[in-house]
Amino acid sequence: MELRAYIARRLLLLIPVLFGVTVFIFAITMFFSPTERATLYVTSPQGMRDLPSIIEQYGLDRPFFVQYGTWLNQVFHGNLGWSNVVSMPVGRAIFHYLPATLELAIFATPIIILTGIFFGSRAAAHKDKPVDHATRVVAILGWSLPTFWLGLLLMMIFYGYFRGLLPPGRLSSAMEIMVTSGDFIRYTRINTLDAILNLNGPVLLDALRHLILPVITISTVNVAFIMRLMRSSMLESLGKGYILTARAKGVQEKLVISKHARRNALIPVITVSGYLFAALAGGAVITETIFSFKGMGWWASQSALRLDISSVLGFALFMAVMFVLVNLVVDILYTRVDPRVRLGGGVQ
Amino acid sequence: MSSWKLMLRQIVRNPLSLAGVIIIFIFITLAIFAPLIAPVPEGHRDPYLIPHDGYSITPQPPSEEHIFGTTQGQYDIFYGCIWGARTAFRVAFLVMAITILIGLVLGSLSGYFGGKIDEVIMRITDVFLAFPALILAMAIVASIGPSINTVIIALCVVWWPSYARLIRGDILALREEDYVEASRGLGASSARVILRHVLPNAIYPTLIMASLDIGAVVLSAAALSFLGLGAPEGYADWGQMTEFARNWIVGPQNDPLKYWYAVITPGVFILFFVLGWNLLGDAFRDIFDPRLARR
Amino acid sequence: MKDLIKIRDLAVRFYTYEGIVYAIDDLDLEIRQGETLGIVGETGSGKTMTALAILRLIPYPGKIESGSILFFDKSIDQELELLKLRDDRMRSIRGNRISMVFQEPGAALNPVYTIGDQISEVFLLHRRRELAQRAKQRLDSLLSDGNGLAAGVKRPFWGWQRRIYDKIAKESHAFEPRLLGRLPLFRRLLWRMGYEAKLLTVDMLKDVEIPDAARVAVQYPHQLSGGMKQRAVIAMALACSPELLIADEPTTSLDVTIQAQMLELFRRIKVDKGASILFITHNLGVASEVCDRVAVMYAGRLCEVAPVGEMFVHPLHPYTKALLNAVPMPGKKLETIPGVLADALNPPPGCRFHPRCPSAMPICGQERAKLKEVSKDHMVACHLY
Amino acid sequence: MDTLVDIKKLKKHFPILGGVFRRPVGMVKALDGVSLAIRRGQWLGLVGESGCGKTTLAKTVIRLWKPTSGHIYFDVPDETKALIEELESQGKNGSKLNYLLNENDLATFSGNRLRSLRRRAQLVHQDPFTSLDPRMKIKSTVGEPLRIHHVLSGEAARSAVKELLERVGLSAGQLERYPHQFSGGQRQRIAIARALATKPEFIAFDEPTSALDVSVQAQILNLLKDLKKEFGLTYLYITHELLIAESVCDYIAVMYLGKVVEMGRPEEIFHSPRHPYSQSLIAATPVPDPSRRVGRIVLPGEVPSPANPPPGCAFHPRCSRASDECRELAPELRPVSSDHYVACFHPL
Repeated sequence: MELRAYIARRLLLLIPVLFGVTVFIFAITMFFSPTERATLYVTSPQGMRDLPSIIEQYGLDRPFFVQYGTWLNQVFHGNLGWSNVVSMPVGRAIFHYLPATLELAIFATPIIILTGIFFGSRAAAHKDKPVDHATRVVAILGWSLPTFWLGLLLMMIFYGYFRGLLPPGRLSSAMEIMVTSGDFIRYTRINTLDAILNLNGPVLLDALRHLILPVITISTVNVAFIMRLMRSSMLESLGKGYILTARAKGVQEKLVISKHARRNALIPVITVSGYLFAALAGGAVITETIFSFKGMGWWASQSALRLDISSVLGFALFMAVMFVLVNLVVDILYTRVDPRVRLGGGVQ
Repeated sequence: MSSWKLMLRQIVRNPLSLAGVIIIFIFITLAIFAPLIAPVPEGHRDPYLIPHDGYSITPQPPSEEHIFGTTQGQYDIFYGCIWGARTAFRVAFLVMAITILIGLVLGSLSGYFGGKIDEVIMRITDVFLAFPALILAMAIVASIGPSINTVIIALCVVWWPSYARLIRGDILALREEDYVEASRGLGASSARVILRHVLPNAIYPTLIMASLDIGAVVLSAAALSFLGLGAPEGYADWGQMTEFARNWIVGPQNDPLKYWYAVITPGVFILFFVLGWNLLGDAFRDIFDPRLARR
Repeated sequence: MKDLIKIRDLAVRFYTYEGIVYAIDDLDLEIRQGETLGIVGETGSGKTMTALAILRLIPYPGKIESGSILFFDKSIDQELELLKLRDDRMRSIRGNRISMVFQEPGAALNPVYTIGDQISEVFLLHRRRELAQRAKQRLDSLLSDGNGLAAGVKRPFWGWQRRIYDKIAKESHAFEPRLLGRLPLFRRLLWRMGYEAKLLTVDMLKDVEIPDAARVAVQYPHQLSGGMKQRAVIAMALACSPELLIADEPTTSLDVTIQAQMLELFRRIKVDKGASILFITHNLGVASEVCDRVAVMYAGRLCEVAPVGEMFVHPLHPYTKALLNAVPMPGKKLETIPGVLADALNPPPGCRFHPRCPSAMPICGQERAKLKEVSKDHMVACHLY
Repeated sequence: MDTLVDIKKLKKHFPILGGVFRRPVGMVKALDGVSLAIRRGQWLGLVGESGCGKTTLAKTVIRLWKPTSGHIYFDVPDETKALIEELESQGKNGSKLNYLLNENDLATFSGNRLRSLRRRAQLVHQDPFTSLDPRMKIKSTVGEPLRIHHVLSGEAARSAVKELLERVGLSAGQLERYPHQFSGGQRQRIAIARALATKPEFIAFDEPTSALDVSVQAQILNLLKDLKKEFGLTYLYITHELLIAESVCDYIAVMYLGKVVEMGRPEEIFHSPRHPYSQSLIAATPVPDPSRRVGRIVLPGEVPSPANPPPGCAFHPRCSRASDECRELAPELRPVSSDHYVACFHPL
C-alpha cells in the first residue's frame, strides 16, 4: 500500500515539474523577436514564407501567458515548429533521428554499467592493491578526458592512420544504398537491429564497424564515473557489520563480496542511472557531431550552431520529458532493490 | 591550525594528489605570467584574441616563430594555449563562485526554514534538474547568442540547482545535530545558529564537491566551445582550438598524421587542467569525507 | 576434561598512521567446556579483539602478532592450532564450531536479505550433507506415496534428483552436483536443499522464542524490533550447534527488560545445548548475571580471572576493585578511578594500570606482573600478590 | 521546599506523515499527559526504556520543542497556578486567563521571553561526541552562552570561561583545542561547563553518562553532585539505568509509553515498588552481585509502538495483573503514601 502511495506521489510531483519545464522553455523564446518566434508554429516549408500572418494568427505580440497557452496547446497537438536545418517539422525530426541515438545508447549502456560495476567492485575488494591503484588512475584519467578530444584522437588513429578502418557516419555509402532500397525493410531504423531482422550480414557488420568509435567515446567518461562510484559504495558496504557477520558465519571471501557486499553496494549505483541518462544525452550531442553519426545529438548541434531555435528547444523539451520519465522509473526500480524502501513507511 | 597541517601532509604523502597540486600550480603560474610567457604582439588590441599570421587555412607545423605551430587560420597554438589557461580559470571560478553563492543562499533558506519556502525552492530546482545539463546549457547559449559570458551564465543556470540541493540536504542533517540543538538551547538566534554552527559545517562538503566539479565545468565549457557555442572566433580558448582542428584530423595520403600538433596540443591542456582538479578533488574527498576516511 | 579454547601469549597489534596500537598484549586465557566465561573491561581494553582473534577476523590494519589459540576438537580428540589452520579449514569452523553474536543486531544483519535467507545460509554452508540427506528422504517418501498422473510424470525426475542428493549426502564434493551448482540455471534444480534449510531455520527461530517464526523468516531485518533482531542473530549463531558461542556485548543496545529476556535465553542455551559461551560486556551487572567465570581486562592485558562469586566478593587486583567501586550502588559512596584510560599508542611501561593505581609500588612502573594463581581458580596479575 | 518546575498534563505528539500528499496519517504520542513537579534543589531521576518519552520530556520542558498541549511553569508562585486552574475550570477563555498564561506558562513562550528562560534552564545532551560543534574551539563553545546573553565580554568572559573549565576539572591550557582532541568524559565536562556558563537554576540531563565507561561515569556523577551542592542547582536527570537513579537521585519518576506510571522516593520505589512495571524493571536490572541472581521476573513481550498504544493502561498487554478495567480505562496517578504516587488499578 505504502508503495502505491509513493508512486502516486511521484506521479503527482511530475505535474509541477513538467509545467515548470514548459514555462522555462517558452520563457527562453522570449529572447527572440516575434518573427523569429513564429518558426515555432510553422509546420510546412510554405509556412516559412508567411511568417507575418503567423504572428497575427498566434498573437505573438500578446502577453506572455496568453502566448504560452497558445504554444502549449500547439505542443499538445504535436506541433513543435519547423526545423530549418533539416527541412522538416521538429516533431518529425525528433522521431527521424531518435533511432540512431537509441542505437548508440543500446550499445553504450551495458558496456558502461557492466564494466563500471565489475572494475569498481574489484578495486574495492582489493583496496590499496595494484588493481585498485590502476583502476583509480584509469578512472580519474577517463573522468578528465574531454569527450570531443578523445573522439578526434580515435578518429585520427582509426580513420586517418589506419586508412579508413573505422569510418565516421552510420553506414558506408554502398550499404546506405542497400538499406534504402526496397528489399531492406526498415522496421525500427536502428541499423543493427534492422540488419538482424532482415538477415543481412554485410549491413550488420558495417553498422557495427561504424558504431565502435562512437560507443568507445561516449562510454569512457561514464565507465570511469560508475567505476569510482561502485568502488566507494562497495568500500562502504564492506565496512558494515553484516560483512563481519558473513565472515563469522564462514562464508567464502568470494561470496562475501559478490553476495553480501555487492547487492547493498548496487543501491546507490541505481540511483545514478538517471544521471547516466543525462550524461548519455549530452554525450550523444558531442559524439554524434564528431562522428557525423546522424542522430538527435547531431541534429541538435547543427541546429544550435545555426541558431535554429525551434529545433533546439523542441529537442530540449523532448529530452527533459524523457529525463523526467527515466527518473520516475529509477525511483520505482529503487523500491524494488532496497527492501527498506519497499516495505518502509515509518515515522516522519 | 593543526588540522591544516595534517591535511597538507596527507596531500603531499599521496603521489596522485601531489601530482594534482603540482599540475594546478603550473597552470596558475601559466595564467599569471601569460604576458611574459606568450607576449602580446605590439599593436594587438585584445590580448585574449590570438594573434594570427596571415589567413591561410592549412595549419603550419611547429617552427622557430610558432613553437607549437599554428592552427586553422594561422592562429598561434602556443599563445592560445597559454592565454587559454586564463580563460579556463575565469570560467571555472566564476561559475563555481556564482553557483555556490546561489546554492548557499537558497539551500540554507530551504533547509533551515523548511515548509513553504523549501517546497517552492525545491520545485524550482526540480525544473532545472529536469534537463540533461549539457542540453540545457546548449539551448541557453543558442538562445542568448554565443559568447564566453553566455557560456558562464548558461553553466551557472545548469549548475546551481545541484548545489542548492546539496547544501539543503547538509543543512537538514545539521539542523538535527545535537550541537545545533544545544546552541538553540543556549538561546542563540536563528541567524547565529546558521552563521556560527550550520554554515561552517556545511561549507566543507560544498567545497569538496566544488573542487570535484571544477573539472566538469571546464569540460562543459570546452564542449560548448567545441560545438561552436562559445567564444568568438580567435579567442584564446582550448575548446575552440580543438574545434579548429576538426577538419585536420586526417592528413594527406602519404602522411595521415601530418596535423597532429593542431589536434593534440589544445586537448592536452584541457586534459591536464581537468586532471589536476580531479586529482585534487579526489584527495580532498578522501581527507574530508569522514565515512571514507575511517578506512 | 580438556579446555575448549586455550589462548597462549596472544598479541594483537594495529599498525596505524599514528603508530602501533598494542591492542592485546601477551594474553593467556582458557575457556572450559560448558562454561560461560565473561570478559569485562572498559573501552579499548581489548575484549572484542580477543573474540575476533579466536575467529581470526581481526580487521585491517590489525595483525595477530604472535601466540597460539588451541581449539579442542572433541570429534577427533585433538587440539587444533587455529592460528595455523588453512583458510578453508578455518572457514569450516566459523559459524559451525565457533560462532559469534555482535553488539548491534541492526548492523549485523544484511538489510537486503530476509532473516530466513541469512540463517539458511549457515546451514547451506556447513550442513550440506545433512540437508541433502533430508532432501533425499523427502523424495523417498514422495516416490513411495506419490500417486496420480502428476506424480507419474514427475517420478523419473524425482528419481534423478534423489540420485544427485544421495551423491551430495555421501560425498559433498562429488562431480555431478558440483557441476550443477556452477551452472547458473541448473543451480535451481538443487532447490530442495534450500527448502530443507528453510525448515530448519524456522525451527531455529522457534528455538530462540521468536513468536510467529514462519512469518519472521520471510521478513527483512528492518521490519523487526531490536530484541527480535538480536534473537535472529542468536539463532543464526546457534544454527549449527557450535561448541563455542562468542557474544560481544549482545545486550548493550537493548532495553533493560529485553536485556533480561536475552540473558535468560543465554542461560537456557548453555543448559540446553551444552555450549561454552564467551560473554563480552562492559556491564559488571550483566557479567555477574550470566557468567561462571569472569576475566577483567585493562588496556589489552588481563588483570584478573576468577569464578564469578570470588570476583565480585573478593576482588584482588586494584583495577577490579576500583571498577566495582565505580558502579553506582544504592547506599554506597561512588568512588572514582583517578586519571584517564591508558593510551593504547604509548602504553605506560610496566603494569599498565600503575599510573592510576592507589597502591602502586616502584616495581609496578618497571616490570609487568605475570598472571599467577593466588587461590584455586583465582588468577591475578599484580605485584601485590 | 517549593516547586521550581511544574509540569501539568503535558502532551507532545509527533505527526506521522504518509500517503500521497504527505499528510499526517497518525500521531506518535511521545508524551501523553505527563504531570510532574520538580522542587527547588531536587535531583529528580526519570527512568524508563527507550521510546517511553523521557528525552522528549526533557527537550519539551526546557522548550527546545513546543508541547502539543499542557502547561509548564517555571518558578511560578502557587497562587498564580491555582488562579489559572480556577479560571480554566470555569471553562472561560477570557483575556485574564490568556494574560496569565502568556506571562507564566512556558508552553506559550517565544522570542525574548524564551531567551530569558534559556539563561535559567539548560540541557546537557546524551552524546558528548555530537553535542559539541566540531569546528569550534573549546573557549568559543563554553563562552558562547556568555556572548549570546551579553553577560560578559572581553577579558572578563575569557577568565570566566577559564574558571568554568577549571571547575569541571579541565585545565585552562586546553582552551585553544578542538573537541576531537578530547576523550568522551572530557567532552561531557565541556558540555557541562557550557551549561553552567549563564549560572542557571535548572539543568536537565539526557542520559549524560550512557556513552561513557563505568569509571568515567562515576567521575561525572560525582562532579554533578558537587556542582549541585555548590551552585544550589535543580536537576532533571534522565537515565535508563536504575542503579544510577537509585544511588544519586532524591526522587524518582518511572515512565512507560508517554506516561509517568509511578513516582516516589528512591527507597520506596526500589524496595516497595507499587506499579508492576516498576517492579519488573527493577527485577530486570542486573546487579554486580552474584548472590542476587535468583528470582528474576522476566517481563514478556516488548514495548508497544507509541504511534499505536494499547487502549486503557498502556502496560496491560505485558502485565500479569491486568483486569478488564485495565484494558478499557487509563489509570491516573494516585497517592499511595506520602510522596509516593502510582498509576495502577491494582497496585502491588
